[in-house]
Amino acid sequence: MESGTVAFSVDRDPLFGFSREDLLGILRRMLLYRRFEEKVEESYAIGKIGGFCHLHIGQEGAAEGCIGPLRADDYVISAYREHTQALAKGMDPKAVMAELYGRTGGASGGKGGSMHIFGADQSFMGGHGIVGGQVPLATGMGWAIKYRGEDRVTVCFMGDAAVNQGALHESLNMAAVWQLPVIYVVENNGYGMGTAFSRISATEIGDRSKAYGIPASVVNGQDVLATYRHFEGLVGEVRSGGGPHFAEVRTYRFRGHSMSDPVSGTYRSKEEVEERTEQDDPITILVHRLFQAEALTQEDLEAMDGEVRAQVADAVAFADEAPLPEASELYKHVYSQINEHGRLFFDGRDR
Amino acid sequence: MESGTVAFSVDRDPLFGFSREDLLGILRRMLLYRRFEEKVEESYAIGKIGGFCHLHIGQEGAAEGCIGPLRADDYVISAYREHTQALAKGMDPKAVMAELYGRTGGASGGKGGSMHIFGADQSFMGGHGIVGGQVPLATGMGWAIKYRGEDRVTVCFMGDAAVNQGALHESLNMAAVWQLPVIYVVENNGYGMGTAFSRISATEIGDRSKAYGIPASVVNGQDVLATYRHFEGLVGEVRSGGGPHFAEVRTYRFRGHSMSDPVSGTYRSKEEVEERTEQDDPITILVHRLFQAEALTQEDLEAMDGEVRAQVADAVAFADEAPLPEASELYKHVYSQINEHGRLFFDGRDR
Amino acid sequence: MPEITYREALNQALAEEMERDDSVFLMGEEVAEYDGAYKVSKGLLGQFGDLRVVDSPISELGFAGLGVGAAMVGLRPVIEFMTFNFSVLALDQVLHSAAKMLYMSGGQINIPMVFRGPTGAALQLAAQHSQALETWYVHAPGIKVVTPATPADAKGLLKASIRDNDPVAFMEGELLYNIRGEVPEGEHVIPLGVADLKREGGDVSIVTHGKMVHLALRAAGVLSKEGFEADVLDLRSLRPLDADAILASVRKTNRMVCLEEGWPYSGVGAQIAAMVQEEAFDDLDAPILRVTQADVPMPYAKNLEIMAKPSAQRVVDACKRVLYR
Amino acid sequence: MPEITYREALNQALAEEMERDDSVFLMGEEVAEYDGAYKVSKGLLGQFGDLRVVDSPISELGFAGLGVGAAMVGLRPVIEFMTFNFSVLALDQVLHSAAKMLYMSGGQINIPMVFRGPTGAALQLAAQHSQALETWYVHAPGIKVVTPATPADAKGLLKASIRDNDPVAFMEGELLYNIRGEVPEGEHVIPLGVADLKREGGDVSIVTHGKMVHLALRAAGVLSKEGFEADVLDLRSLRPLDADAILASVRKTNRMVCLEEGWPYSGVGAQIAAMVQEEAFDDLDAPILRVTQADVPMPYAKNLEIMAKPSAQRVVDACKRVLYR
Ligand SMILES: Cc1ncc(C[n+]2csc(CCOP(=O)(O)OP(=O)(O)O)c2C)c(N)n1
Ligand SMILES: Cc1ncc(C[n+]2csc(CCOP(=O)(O)OP(=O)(O)O)c2C)c(N)n1
Ligand SMILES: [Mg+2]
Ligand SMILES: [Mg+2]
Repeated sequence: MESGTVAFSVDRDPLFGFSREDLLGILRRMLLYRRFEEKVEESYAIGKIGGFCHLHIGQEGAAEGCIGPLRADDYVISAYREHTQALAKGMDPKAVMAELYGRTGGASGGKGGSMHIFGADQSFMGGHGIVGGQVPLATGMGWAIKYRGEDRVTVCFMGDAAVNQGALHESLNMAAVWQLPVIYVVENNGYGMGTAFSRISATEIGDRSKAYGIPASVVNGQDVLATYRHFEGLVGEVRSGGGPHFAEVRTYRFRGHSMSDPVSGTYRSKEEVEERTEQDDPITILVHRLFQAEALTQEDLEAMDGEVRAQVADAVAFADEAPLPEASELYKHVYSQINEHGRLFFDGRDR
Repeated sequence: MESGTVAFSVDRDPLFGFSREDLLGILRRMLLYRRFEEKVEESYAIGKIGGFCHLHIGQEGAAEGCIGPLRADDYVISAYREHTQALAKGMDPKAVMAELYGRTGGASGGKGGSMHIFGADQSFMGGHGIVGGQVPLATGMGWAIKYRGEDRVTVCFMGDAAVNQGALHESLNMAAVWQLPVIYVVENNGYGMGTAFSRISATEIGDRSKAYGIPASVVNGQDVLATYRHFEGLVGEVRSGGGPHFAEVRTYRFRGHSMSDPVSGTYRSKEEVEERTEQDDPITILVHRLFQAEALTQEDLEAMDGEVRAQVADAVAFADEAPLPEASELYKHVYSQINEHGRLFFDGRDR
Repeated sequence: MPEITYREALNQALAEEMERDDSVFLMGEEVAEYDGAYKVSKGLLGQFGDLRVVDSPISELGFAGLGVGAAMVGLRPVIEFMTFNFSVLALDQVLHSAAKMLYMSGGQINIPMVFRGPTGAALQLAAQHSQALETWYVHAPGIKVVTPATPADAKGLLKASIRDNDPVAFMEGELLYNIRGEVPEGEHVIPLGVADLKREGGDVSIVTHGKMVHLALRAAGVLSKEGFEADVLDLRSLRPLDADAILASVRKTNRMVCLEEGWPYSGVGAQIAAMVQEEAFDDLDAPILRVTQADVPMPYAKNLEIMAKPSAQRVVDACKRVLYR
Repeated sequence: MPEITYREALNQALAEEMERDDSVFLMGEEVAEYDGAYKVSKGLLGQFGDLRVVDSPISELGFAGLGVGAAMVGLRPVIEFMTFNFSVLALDQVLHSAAKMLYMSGGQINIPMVFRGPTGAALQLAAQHSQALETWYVHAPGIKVVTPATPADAKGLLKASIRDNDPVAFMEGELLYNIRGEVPEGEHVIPLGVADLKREGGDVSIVTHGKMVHLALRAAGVLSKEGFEADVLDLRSLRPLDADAILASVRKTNRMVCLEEGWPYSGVGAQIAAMVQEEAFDDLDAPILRVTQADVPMPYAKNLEIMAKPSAQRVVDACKRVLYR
């Protein structure tokens, strides 16, 4: 994919040549992400989930479109808005929901919570809470792939505001020098918390990688099919030794920055949010295309939605019934190797 | 100055329209920088100067060419290879030499040493030892200029290897967003210690500022007159509200990275150094031009050199005779305000 | 005296000092249009404009360093870290620039600035967002560290910190922003280095700072019911440290418990215990005990988090142990 | 047993472990073509090639994080900081990624890596290049901290650190690289957490680590001439910490002096003093004293630097004070 190439869904075929089966698979997963996080909202409201909780609602096209084309052994790493990306990488909704509930059976044993979902078996290398902190980590995974001569790919998600962290630049330089198989994905939802990107940057997202000669591209993340095809291309090139890529995925956050923040406010108007939610919902857009192509009926949709809701209900039930972590968990996993000699813990408490 | 414009000395007039008086002034200062650091070498060899000591020999054109066009109240800040820049900004050779000797009367009272020469009265805001650390500081001085509505300019020197520090990128972004009056100068001597720039960067220096839409330029620092004229232009534009600029000054280090490093070695050949020293000495280049234009005779040169050597000898004598700092200095300047209440020092020693 | 929140007290201090001195400005993420992630800077943008209340990009190292550079030429920046956890990215500028500038320059260039924001844990924010990093700031000479526990102290100490001519790390607490208390209007400045005996006891000394002061008071209440009266000494600033007040309390009670939110290894309590055993060895009737966070990264799960944090019960138990009960 | 330098001992450990395990690689500034700023990696590029001995750009945060990421997927990186002073730029990746990854992931992802390089002061390098930052690393649970003082310990502890499955901060000393000592060839692994009684005394315990061990031995020599025999306990690793060895020595001598190169406030000695007074209160016949760097940024001037550093004389004086002589 050439630098700067823009791949909006101007494709002649609105279904981008996907088979009906593939299309329904994509739709089903998109519905899962949406219903899953709608339940998360409810559970948060009644105090079953705590801490900072950042919803991906409205941005699901980025998760499905960028991760769908990956192999099971490709690495994905993200920031703290990662629930749906974890699901897209194949993690069990039960494990993710239980993690949000802070229970045994949670993906990270209840120790990580919303911002730290990990699924090593699915090569989902975590949700990370320090803005930009996951970027050098992704670069290291890319290094490991090169070091071992594997043909894996690493996809690193970050938000638009993360591009102003020095960590990104140090990483892009190293990825360029060593030609690492990493796709740096900027989910550009227009805002870092309450700050519009244009207020804290003099240039466009894609300009950032020019400094390192890393090709950049832009795709409309609200069009999951376009995004999917675009990433199929990128992943192929990077897997075959094309070196790093910097991909901007244009999207929009339908909810507040986190559960404790208002959906709209001083930084974006109620009208703006309503309009975008109305016109730019990646699921609605996909559904309409399928309707028009008569690849889907209202009945199919309702049936599918019912199944997905049931799946999410199971996840909630599982999480709800899962016990809290044992007290003995407190000191477990601080170190993976408790040295035979010497003291590792200094709080003088019993363990 | 347009982005990417290269201003090598292709100017028709080899003297760039400077008056004889100006030319002799430039030559005299260039000689001062050279003779000063040659003495520093000697003093280091006999143990009068200690610690890390990085010589600027071979790069003097950058100091004179970039700082010459500045006003006394313009800010200059640099890294640890800053002796000649301090002199160029008007600091007294006695104070700089005494600082290198770690004596009373030294610019920083003997507490800073070679890497930390400060001259607040000359708006020379210091030598700084953390690669890239001075860059956010310079950005802050630019911010202060804007904040106060002054027409000063800040010049920030860094080495080529410093452009891979995240601090530079965070700074360039802020300087671009807020249009700060800062000229970021990369003294590109081709190596960061023993690492050739091309080995740790996939692009050219000037590409770095593209990410922020900051204009970049390149000038040959071994041609002090071209560099001087180039910076006259830049300083004028930045002072008149043109916003930040990213200037690469191509130069070469005639000595080792620091006094403890070999001049040549695995990373650059003896031949390379000899050839560059032979052909690219900014002082030799200037002298030849003056000879050719008959603006200088061998006698003039020798007379001037004698005066400069005498001036440096005075500086050495001053430093040599200056007493070591009083013991009472140890706890002075840790805090500028010793609070009336409470304990600030915890070593239990008498002060 | 009007009763206001800790948040409002900080806001008052900022507004008053910016009113008083044109060289004071506030910069940080979300401080302007958003009124601050925790609304501490509410209304300041409107009052002072966007040159003095500035939204920064997410570039902690960059804007902290920008603040130091501005301070080098005489401005008095207040740099807000959304939380001190993120300040770890900026420590190079805090430690290598702000804390050493005056010394390296032989006294030429002082750094009159404040780094402020919440430190420590809130509720279920997990490992990366729940750290009390006082030790990292107080360890290095050249910085001052202030940790207000009440609205009145928040206002008085922030005003003093902004007026101080050296870099100050001003550490607040997310869980403190909503607490209410009486705060003097206008000129209310509390000098750094003066501890406050928040409760007068006599049987045992609980020495603490910041958020933990309230936990200590709760513990003291429990102890009181059981017949033991505790001194609760709020250090208020860790550097300068009111060593005299600490020693006076321990000379009276001969027993001390150090309580802090952070980790134990080389924590603030370690310093105080080491200092007191050295300077009041013969006054101690029992070893000095410390209550800290469990020596683990903060877990997310509610029950584990509660176990990890210092509790009033642990303070009570520690006090009884030094009282040999 | 061959006598080699501390530098050569580290080089041996690196070469042997890289030979032993393909997943071990070394990355840092100047480590490859230049053989390392302090020549610790001499010859390794030729022996192992540029995929396993890698020159990095000057991007501490970036390459430290790259190492953590590589460790997340099973490699065993050795990341060299040219000096630990520069690691301050990388602390976010050390503290927030390396130290917390295993815990945040509920035990799924451990970080088997080593961060190494010199810590502390050399000669006249001034404020930004002369810091002993042990406190910053040892304060946070999740990391281990190792500080070898001799060539034999350097080799044995580095091999153990590379084989350890958790992140290890391995802190060397620029002034130690040239010291010589007997070092066993081949498989010589010293488990972490075992202190070494470098000198057996009995009158007073000097507890220290790293470079300061040599200063302690010098002080012990002076004391011996005056009739006092000191235990010199070299902790070797600060986390895990051999608390038993510390307590055993102090139970024998009933007097302790903590010596460290760094600053006092919440230093390593503060932790040890606090721990010992708590766990061996009745064994102490005198307060525990600490000898540290003067509580100032390091000055450049030769005379001031000498005053700022801990000296054998200060150790001798402290020992005499706890001996009431
Ligand atoms: C280093 C750091 N600074 C600040 C924060 C607080 N914070 C969390 S998310 C966020 C905004 C990030 O916006 P963006 O990168 O666009 O991602 P989005 O939330 O839009 O998905 C901020 C400032 C943080 N977590 N880490
Ligand atoms: C953050 C940091 N990392 C490493 C060092 C060690 N160091 C000092 S100078 C230097 C090379 C810098 O090269 P360059 O920026 O090109 O400047 P030059 O020395 O060529 O003038 C290095 C790696 C340092 N001082 N700071
Ligand atoms: Mg965003
Ligand atoms: Mg260079």
